[in-house]
Amino acid sequence: MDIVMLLIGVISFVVGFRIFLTKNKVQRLLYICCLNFAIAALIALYIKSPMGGVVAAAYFVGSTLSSNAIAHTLGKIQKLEGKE
Amino acid sequence: MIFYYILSLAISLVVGFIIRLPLKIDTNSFKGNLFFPTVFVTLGLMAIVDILFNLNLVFSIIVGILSPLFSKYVDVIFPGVSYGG
Amino acid sequence: MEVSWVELLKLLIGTVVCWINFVLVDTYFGLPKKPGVLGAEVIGKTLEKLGGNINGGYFMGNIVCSPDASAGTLMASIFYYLIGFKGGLVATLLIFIGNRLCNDPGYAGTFGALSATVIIHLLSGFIEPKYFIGGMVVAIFTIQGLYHVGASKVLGYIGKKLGMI
Amino acid sequence: MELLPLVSIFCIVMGCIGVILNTDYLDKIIMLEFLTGGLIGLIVSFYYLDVAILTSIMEPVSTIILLLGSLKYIYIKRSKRRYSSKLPILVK
Repeated sequence: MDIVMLLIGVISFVVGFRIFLTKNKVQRLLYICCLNFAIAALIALYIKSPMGGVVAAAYFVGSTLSSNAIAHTLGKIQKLEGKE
Repeated sequence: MIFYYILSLAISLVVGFIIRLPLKIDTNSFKGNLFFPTVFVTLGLMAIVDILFNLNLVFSIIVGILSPLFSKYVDVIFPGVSYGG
Repeated sequence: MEVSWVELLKLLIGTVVCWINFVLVDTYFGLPKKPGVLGAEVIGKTLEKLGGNINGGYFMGNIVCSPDASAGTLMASIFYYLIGFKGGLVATLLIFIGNRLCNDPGYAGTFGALSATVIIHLLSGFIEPKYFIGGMVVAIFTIQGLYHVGASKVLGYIGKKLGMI
Repeated sequence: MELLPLVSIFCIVMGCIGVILNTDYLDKIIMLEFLTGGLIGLIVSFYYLDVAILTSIMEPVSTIILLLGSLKYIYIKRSKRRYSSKLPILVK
């Protein structure tokens, strides 16, 4: 275990605790974006093969798509509550 | 081996000029132009072919013809969504 | 385990190179100017309500809602670490498809991935590509994970200084 | 000691506690997102790579369907509130 994996692990633990403790929905989305970067990097460092790169790319695009959908729904709900 | 990359890039630019892709670059439009998706699609497809098989002249010509056609119809394959209404 | 100072120095250089690369490319292609999708607008207005800058908030919202030059830099370094220089070109194609799935024209992601590949290939004599992966995670942690209001002010200042707002 | 299973198990446990404790449904979906990231990491750490690719492709589809359902629910609850006591249902 070298210094790079240790640093990424510490960052993901810190971000996980901050997701659990904050109350604002928008700040939770920003922390989840940071966690996705950390897990994609850990997957690529754990499997040293070209298939690991494909898994990391698929995971990253899928989680970004899902995060996009959550943010869009948040905007729709705020617009619908602000109109009335 | 870098010769095939340059050959494929030249073929794709010539074919794209023949089928009249637009020359002007517009950064917030979904339609493709002569340079934007063509160069990256050509280099990426040549790299995939280089990893899976070996490069030769036939693959270079096929990729060079295929990528400007993808660039011409890129707004039909991946359309942009407008949130109006 | 012992920590050598050479590794920490390599990690620091990788962090600085990745930070400068993706902030400059994203600012040049106009991420702070307008929100591309509806989710980015919500994030920008909420950060302005908390006391930050609205243009930096648009920047951070666009990073969350679609894979831009930050994702391009991470994917280019991962594929360069696994395959080689040809992997960076494959990563550019994958990032373009991912950008189009998230309703974005895709200029920032592809140019960011290509420039990151060229920079890593030029620096590969001194610094291994493994340190660029760690450097990219630290760089995204300083923007999205540490202190949001201060980060949005810094990004808005950089965007105003480059004249892109 | 490997680091990816440790981080993944931490994400799964914290996500489960967060899903139970939060009461707003949008918060529950965000915490479910946090759980899914750990789940894919745990699948990858046992080298089932094809299952991981299929899971990460299928996961946004389920999230989008869940969000569409919740959006429809809040829209109906907001607009059709007056008719809720006079639904044309046969009761005794």
